[in-house]
Amino acid sequence: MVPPPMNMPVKPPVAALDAPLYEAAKKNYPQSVHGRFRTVKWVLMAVFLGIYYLLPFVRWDRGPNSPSQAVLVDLPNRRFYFFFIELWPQEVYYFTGLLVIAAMVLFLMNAVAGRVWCGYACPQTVWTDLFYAVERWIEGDRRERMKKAKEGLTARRVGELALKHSIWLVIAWWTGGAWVLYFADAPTLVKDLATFQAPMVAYAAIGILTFTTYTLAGHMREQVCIYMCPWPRIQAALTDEWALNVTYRYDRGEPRTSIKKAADLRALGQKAGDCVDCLQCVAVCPTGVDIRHGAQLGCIQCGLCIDACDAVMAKVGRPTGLIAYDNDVNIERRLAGEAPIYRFVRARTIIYTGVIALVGAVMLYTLSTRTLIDINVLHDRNPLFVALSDGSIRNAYTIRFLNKRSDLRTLELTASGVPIPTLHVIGEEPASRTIVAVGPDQTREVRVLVTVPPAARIEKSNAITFTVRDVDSGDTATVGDHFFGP
Amino acid sequence: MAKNEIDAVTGTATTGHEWDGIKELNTPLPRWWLWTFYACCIWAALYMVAYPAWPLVSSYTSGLLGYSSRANVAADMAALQALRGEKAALLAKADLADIEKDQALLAFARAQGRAAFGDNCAPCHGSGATGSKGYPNLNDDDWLWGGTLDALHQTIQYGIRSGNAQARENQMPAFGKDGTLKKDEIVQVANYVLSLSGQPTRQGVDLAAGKQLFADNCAVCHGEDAKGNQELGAPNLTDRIWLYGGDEASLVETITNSRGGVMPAWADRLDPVTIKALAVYVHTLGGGR
Amino acid sequence: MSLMAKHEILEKNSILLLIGILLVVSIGGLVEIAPLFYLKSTIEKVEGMRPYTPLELAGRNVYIREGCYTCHSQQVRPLRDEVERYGHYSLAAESMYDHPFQWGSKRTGPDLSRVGGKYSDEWHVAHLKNPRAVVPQSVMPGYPFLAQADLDLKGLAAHMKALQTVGVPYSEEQIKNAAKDAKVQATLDDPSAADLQGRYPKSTARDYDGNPSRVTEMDALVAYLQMMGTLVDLKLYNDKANLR
Amino acid sequence: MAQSTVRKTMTFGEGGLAFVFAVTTLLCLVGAAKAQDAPFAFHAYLSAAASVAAVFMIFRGYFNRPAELPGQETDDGRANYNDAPIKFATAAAVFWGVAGFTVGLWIALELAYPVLNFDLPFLNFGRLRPLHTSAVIFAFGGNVLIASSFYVVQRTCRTRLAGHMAPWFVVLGYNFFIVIAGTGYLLGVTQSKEYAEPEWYADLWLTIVWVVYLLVYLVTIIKRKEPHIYVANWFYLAFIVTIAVLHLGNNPTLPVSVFGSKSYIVWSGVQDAMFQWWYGHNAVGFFLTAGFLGIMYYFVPKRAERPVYSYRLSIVHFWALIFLYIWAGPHHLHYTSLPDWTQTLGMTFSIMLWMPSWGGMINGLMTLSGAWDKLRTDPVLRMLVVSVAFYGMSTFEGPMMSIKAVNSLSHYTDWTVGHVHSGALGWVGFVSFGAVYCLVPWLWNKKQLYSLKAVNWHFWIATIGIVLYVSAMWVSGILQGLMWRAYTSLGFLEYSFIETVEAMHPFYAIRALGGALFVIGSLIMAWNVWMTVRSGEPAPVARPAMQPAE
Repeated sequence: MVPPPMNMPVKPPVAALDAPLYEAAKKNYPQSVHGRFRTVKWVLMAVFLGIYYLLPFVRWDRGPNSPSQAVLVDLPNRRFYFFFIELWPQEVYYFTGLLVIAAMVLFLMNAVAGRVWCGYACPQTVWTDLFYAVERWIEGDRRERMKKAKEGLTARRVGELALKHSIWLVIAWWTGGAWVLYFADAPTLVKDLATFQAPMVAYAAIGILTFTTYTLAGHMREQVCIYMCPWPRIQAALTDEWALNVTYRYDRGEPRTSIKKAADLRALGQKAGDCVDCLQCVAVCPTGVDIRHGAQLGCIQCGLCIDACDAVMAKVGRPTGLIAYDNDVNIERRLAGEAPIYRFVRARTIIYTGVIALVGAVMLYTLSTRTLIDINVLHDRNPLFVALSDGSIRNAYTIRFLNKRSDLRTLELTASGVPIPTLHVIGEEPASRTIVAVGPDQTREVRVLVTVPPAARIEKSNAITFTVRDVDSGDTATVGDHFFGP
Repeated sequence: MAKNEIDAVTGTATTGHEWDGIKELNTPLPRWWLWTFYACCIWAALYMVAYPAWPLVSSYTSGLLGYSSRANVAADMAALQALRGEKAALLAKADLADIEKDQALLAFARAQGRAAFGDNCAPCHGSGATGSKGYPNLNDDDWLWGGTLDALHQTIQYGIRSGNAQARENQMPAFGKDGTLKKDEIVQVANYVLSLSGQPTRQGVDLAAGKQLFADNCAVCHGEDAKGNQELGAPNLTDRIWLYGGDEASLVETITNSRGGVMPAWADRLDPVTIKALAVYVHTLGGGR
Repeated sequence: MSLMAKHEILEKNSILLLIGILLVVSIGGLVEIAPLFYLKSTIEKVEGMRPYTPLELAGRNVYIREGCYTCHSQQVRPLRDEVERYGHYSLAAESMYDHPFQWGSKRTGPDLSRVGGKYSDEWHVAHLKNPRAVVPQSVMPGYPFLAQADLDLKGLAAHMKALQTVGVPYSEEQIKNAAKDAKVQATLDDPSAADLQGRYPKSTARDYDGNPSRVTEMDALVAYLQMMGTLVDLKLYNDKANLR
Repeated sequence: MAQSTVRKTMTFGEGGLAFVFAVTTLLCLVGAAKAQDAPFAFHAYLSAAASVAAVFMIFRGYFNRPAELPGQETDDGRANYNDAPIKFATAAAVFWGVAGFTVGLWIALELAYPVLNFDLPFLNFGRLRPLHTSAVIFAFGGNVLIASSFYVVQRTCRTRLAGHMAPWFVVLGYNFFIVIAGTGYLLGVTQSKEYAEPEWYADLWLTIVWVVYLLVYLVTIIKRKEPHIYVANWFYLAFIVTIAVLHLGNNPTLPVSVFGSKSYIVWSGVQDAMFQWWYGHNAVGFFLTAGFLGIMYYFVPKRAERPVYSYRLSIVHFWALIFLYIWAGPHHLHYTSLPDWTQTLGMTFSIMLWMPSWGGMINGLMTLSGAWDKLRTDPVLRMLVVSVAFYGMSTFEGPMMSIKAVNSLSHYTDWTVGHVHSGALGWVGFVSFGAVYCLVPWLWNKKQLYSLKAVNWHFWIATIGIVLYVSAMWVSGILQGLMWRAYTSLGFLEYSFIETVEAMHPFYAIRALGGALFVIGSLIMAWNVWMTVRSGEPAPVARPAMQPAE
């Protein structure tokens, strides 16, 4: 592959040993831009932030005994609610499925369009974009901001800075505030927060998130992507030559010339590159890279340079798309005079989609057939069995019923596997009654004595099966254990 | 001397050294990196001031907050006890017979009972309440003084031969020691008792004589049918559950010298709620009677 | 940066670099470990702690040999749920005769530091032979071979001698009677049980593995398990005096 | 060369070592005869056999070599590198890697399906887990470290490895230690000190081997031709020295008998715990971190053909890292009977360790600036880069888990296991694979690997394996931690322990699946390495020696 040309301005060389210990971060002043991808980014930002900030207030009716918040992580009661789904702690293996799906979706995005996650959907990008918008609104566009940064502090400047940081802090604070709303009934918590009735931990969480949002989106910005986030490295290792990346089509752009010179050259029938070296692509880049250097660590594939370049191309009367989502294969092909091809259906994307579909299907299936009734059993460890006065043998168990429905259920317990078992649920009278009521969305633990008559021949250890049946709906659940004899 | 070249890609100078083709740039540290490092160090220093941290010659710096993980857990447990205290109040008020009908109260009473049993009763009755020689198994259905909740409550409160005025009292006569029965008569009675629970008896022992002796001397407490009497704490002799052993030697020993275990009166040592909880716990071990 | 320039001295002299590394890596260990040997507050004052009986020691060695520590901790942390689940939090004094310690680092199975006396011998034996015979959901390996392996009684004295050398207060009398004590402890109603209890308070003599004819590794392991966490008299222990 | 003028004589080293091994053979036979237990007898016989083999090899080496010992330089004036022991260690690393991962898979399956223990002593989880950890850390990782350190120190010092037989002694002696340790675990010979399980005689042997290792390394550096010591060597040196210190501190034991395998450590209880985790955490810090950072500092810039990102960052993070790491041990003992003050130190130093660790990550990743496009074409570089990314993730997670509040939830659960494996599979595993893939063609003088495509497959399969493994363990760890501390509204514990065990089952199955993928990846590597050595295309010319810097 022909390496992309390098003609970046060389920084003044850092002398070996007398340079400062650390380097102040190079500040970026991305310029505002209009165009297709910018619009997409605005829309996505509105959608993501809208979801994030408003979702806790969406209500979902689950009946009188359950919370009516659509998405709720109920830590004290260890329940997770997501619209029609309600998960108990034993069921968090669904999250493993979610994690695998999330990883696969990320991989799939990567196979199709590189770091498109980074460019459009990553919270770091979304919030940084928002913070830049605030900055631009207050301090003006790129040129003005660069000029102001060089000038000293005037009263007006101090005012601007104060305003900018205040707005940033407000956004950051609101971000933290929205976070905690996912962990309690949102309207109530808002009221509590406002009246200082909320628990300390809520304030602490808001404080921490305010700080991190303000620091990460307001100050760290692209450094998070370049130095701290593992995804760009892993992404780069996982990608292939077919993935669409924001690409400077140097086959078309080089050699760079001024508009006038290019016109002259073309008039003579000679080749002139379309790149007019206007540096607009660099000016709008939120991470401050020059896309014309090819694939690099800093590029988050947000496409803003495409918008900037397209605008320039339109102005100078050249076709747009000098910078575009494209892949390396096509540059090679164009250089060789072949037509570009795009391949989205390849082994890689098929496998990712397949895994996503498979894990998703398994999860959907298990969710839809999830039993809303369950039973756990624990055999007494001391004593293992008791011989009664008439010679019958008794074993004691602690049995727990789980009612995952939001209404009271009446359950009947039976045992099988040993001869003529008599069950006695402690606390239920008469002793022969094995009907147990379990409250809505609750568990109930009972002590159960199982007695086998003296005449029955039993082994030292016998398999026993407990079955619980919902008297009304007929749902059942079973669990196996052992019954011990002398 | 090493010469510092400028790296074309980054524009940064190298240190001028080279090892097997590897050079080093002399890029300054990223500022955020250094600052975050400093911030971690400052945080650590503050934490070390606030919490126990540095060893000294004979002690250690205990920290401004006076933190101790052991004190913390004690406080947590106290908070838990306070929470349970509300339940304990309900338990105190509840009628003994009603506790098992309320699942919350039952669970609470059992949990508290289990803890109290482990501390107070397990040394004799065993951690699983299975008992041992002289200490009855509390899991089975054979009760000397009654296995109902009330009976259990009574026994736990005042004990057996504990010296408490309301204690369970009985005394089986030492038929051999005080000369009521002769040695061979004792053997006859013992073998008759063996036969009651279907156990093999010694060859050549006159069981009829044993039966007569039983009727004359024992039936008054143990009953004509030898099924015992819980009013008097007289055990059932027809089942296979024995407190001091059901073989001939043990029975002869029992008839000759009598037995009389002691259980303390817990009312003197435990609060009424705990005793209630204990009664419920023991009652639910085997379902009581 | 002149400091960076000074680094050149280390970069050019391997011995200085080596010494520098040694100095730098020594500090942390010295500050953290040395005080544990001299600070009195490190090990609490307790009543009832004694060295292991020969049988318990043999059981402990089986426990180590089979790698029980890879799944079971012996350390109740001072956290509410652990104190509730397992009992009083572990004290440093409770492992002061442990060479090596067995606090563990993973709980694939439950903590065992206070398992002593909680379950019956019978349960332990059944459970060790086939865990799923008593606890169907268990993932523990079965150890039926322990019940078949005779315990090496004669070698126990040498083990105690070695432990005595590294600081466990075994008396000469205890070492002399090692084999006998182990046999007695694994036997029900042995007449010399009182001697054993004289040498090792709170020890109990009984047939742990349900096989009176032999003293097996199962006897030893169950004896060890049934002793665990029962030695220190926690009623006499002063929680408040030992906060640290 | 005028070798005809030199009379061939045995060197003092050859003669002396042959004599020492002859004596050792006799001693081992005496040990076997008087052995107090079967494993000890087995190990004594094994050692006797190994000593005989050593004598034999010394003589064979003597008879096969020319009269003159190999020179420091080749005819054309380049350093005459000693690569034979490195080849052995590299091959051993691949073998032990596959073996160690397979045992890991087996025990993962045992946790999901306990019937696989087969009620046999030598197959039960408790004995196989130390076998797994030692095989991957010490056998696989150790051989990678020895191989790469010997390779790197020669190249970056432009000099031949010190000693005639000493490098072979280190490599073979170390692998013999592995055999003794591994067979010991199966036979139930263990000190039960995690990651330091081998018994006293294996420890003594390792001490000897390690001291020779240090000497070989140090003397090679001393006779270097480069004025400066390269940063990779700082890390290797810190690794070798500190591991020696840790080994001695954690292993002073008193054998019950010099003819028996069992010993008792002189430390007890809380002090022993502190020593153990001072050792245990720094086995991570110096074996699995410093040593492998040494690998990174050579192989990443070499493979990317880019200069190291920042010299001064390497100075700052090197000293900060080795100073701070030593303190972090007590975070393994949060909320135990270790005094609170020690726990505070462990936690605060772990937090301070975050940035120094990331210094290594930054230096590794930023070295790729300007070579980023190579990632798309070079799967070996890909492995190296992903390993550094995992290093960054694990060294963020580690300090987080050292915070007491987090630790109270995570400790004793699978979260720890997940954390360790994201570091072990992701960082140590991948950086080792990357180094092996670089080393094999270089050592055997091949143009390139037999199949780069196979490397790609290895990379992908192993990556998916890690994703499955780590996500399963995270969720299960947090789940189990939450279930343990769950209370009912009445204020009683909600779950019995066994219910939490039951809830772990699906995760254990997923974890085993992830492990299986990782094993498959390593098998592909073994095949690829084998084919490269056997039928790889030879390199056109010997790799040119680099020009001196001045």
